[in-house]
Amino acid sequence: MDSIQKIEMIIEALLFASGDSLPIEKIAEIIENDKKTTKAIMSNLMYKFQNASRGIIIREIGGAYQLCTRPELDEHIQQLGTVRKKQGLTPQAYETLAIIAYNQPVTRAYIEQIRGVNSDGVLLTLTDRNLIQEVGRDNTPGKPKLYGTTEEFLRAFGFSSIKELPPLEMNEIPEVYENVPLD
Amino acid sequence: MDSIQKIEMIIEALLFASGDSLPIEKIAEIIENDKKTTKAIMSNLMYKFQNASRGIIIREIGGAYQLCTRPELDEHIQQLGTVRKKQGLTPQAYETLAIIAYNQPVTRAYIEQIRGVNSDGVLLTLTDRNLIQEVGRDNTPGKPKLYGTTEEFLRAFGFSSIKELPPLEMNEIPEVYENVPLD
Amino acid sequence: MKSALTDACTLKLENFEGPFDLLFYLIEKDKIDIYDIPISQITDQYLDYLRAMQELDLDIASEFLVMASTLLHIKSRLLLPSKESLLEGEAEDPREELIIKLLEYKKYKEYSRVLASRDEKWKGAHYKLPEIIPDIIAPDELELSPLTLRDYMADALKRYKDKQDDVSKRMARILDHEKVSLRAKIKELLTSLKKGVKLCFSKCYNTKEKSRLEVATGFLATLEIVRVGKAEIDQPVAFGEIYITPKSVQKDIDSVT
Repeated sequence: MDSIQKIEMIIEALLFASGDSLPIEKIAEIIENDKKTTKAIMSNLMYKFQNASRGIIIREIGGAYQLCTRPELDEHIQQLGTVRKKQGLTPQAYETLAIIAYNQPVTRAYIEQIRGVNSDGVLLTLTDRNLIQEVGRDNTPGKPKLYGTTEEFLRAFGFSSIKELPPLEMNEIPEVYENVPLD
Repeated sequence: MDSIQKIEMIIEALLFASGDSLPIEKIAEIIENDKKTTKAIMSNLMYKFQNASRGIIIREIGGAYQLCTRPELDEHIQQLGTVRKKQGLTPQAYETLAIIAYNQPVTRAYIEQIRGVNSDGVLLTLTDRNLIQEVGRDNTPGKPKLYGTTEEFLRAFGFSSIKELPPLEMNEIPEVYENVPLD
Repeated sequence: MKSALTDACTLKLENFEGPFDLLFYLIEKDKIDIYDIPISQITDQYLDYLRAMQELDLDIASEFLVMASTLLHIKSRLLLPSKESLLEGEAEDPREELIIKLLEYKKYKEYSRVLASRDEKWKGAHYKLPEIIPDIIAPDELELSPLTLRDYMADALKRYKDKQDDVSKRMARILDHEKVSLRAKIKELLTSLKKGVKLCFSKCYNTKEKSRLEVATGFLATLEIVRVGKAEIDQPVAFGEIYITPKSVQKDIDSVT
């Protein structure tokens, strides 16, 4: 088996050549290691990239890995003049995306109930931007579509998985006192 | 002006994001340095990449710079495009392989006597797949070829030696006489 | 009531996506405690906005109007305590449902801000196009199991054994058949009789030396020879010895065989 230095070199080359995100299984296969070991190697390598004076970092996106430039260097990269400034979303779109991200899979009716407003247009926009997708049908009358977030959502918002979403605050859940019988 | 570390980070990010080769003039403009200084910075950075355990290196092509993977890692990168299917053997091949493995070295006549069918084709397939090989000639009239298993056979089954074949039960082993006429 | 307030918020008007969005804005603007909304004040402000929208000829989505009526309904219930609350002494707060909905909405409003800031940050990350890597058809990887190999060996051997057993049974049958065929026995007897000697049946056929089948066939052969007139049998004592004597009249042997 190769030394860890050699393995790290191979991984960097693979990620560079791949461009797209590379599933951990494929990396494991190429470096001839099991998935668990590969995951440990990747975590260590991600840390190294993050903390060295590197212009590129490794991102984990839904069980796959991808190289990208350090986001804070954006102003310099914009000077290349070749990269298009990405358009942000409207507050309504962020709001809808938040509801979907935290509750997926959800129906349009659920989203509209929380937002208090028709959400057809914004769902279309989010689907067009590949941030959400249909993930099935609900098992209720009318079999409404269910929406969930995409891998592109994770990439765009810097999450490695949906589990990384900031936790929901608990203080809004009403307290329930059970009637404890006294004897 | 930025520190040299920051400049190196910016250059790495620029080269990565640009994809193409980047002329020295463009780099100099973005890092806000003169061409001569920029060239010195680039030479130093190229040296660093070349000598660190990096999977990617910087190449200079006619006054422009480009990131590329280290050429000696090519064989690993090729594997990105490789799709490996796992495949088993046909029952005929398995059976023939079993007869050879448990009785080696054996002649074709012996195999055919047990199998009761012509085994030319399957012997060819097994030889092609490097699971069996000729290991000599029998000392009987006609000097027929003797077959045995290969190193690849051991590797494919995960044996360290042929002694590791799973044992057969006693009642499974009939007496086999060679040259018993069968009609 | 076309006021400074109306003017200040004209630009903002179009940005309210829905009634919750507007209500939430009003609550945040005056730093109102969401758990104790002064319904009267909020309702007035809310209606002001709707009027401003009307003045600007903006289409007011039906959701805004539904919320307006909800607010007015809550306001009236607060002013007129219900019968139940008079009887029970304690009633459900008419604002409760609205508060729960607003709290739910607030939660996602906050998350949407988190998402927006993350988006802003990660928009700065740039990716790279994949290199062109040719597809390679890899030699198939074999997936083999030692136990399967063993099983195939056992099966092949069992099949071989079964076939061997089958073959030897068949051989035995053929050999038996050959030995005891009636035709063979007749020929055998005739050969002996041709020498002109009297045969003793028990000497020719006894179960100690021959199989039962052979003895029985021998007996049948004897009867056949007698029937065609080539021999005579004689049993002087009941259950005693049977003697076979050739007949002097010669007939064609082939006619019986």
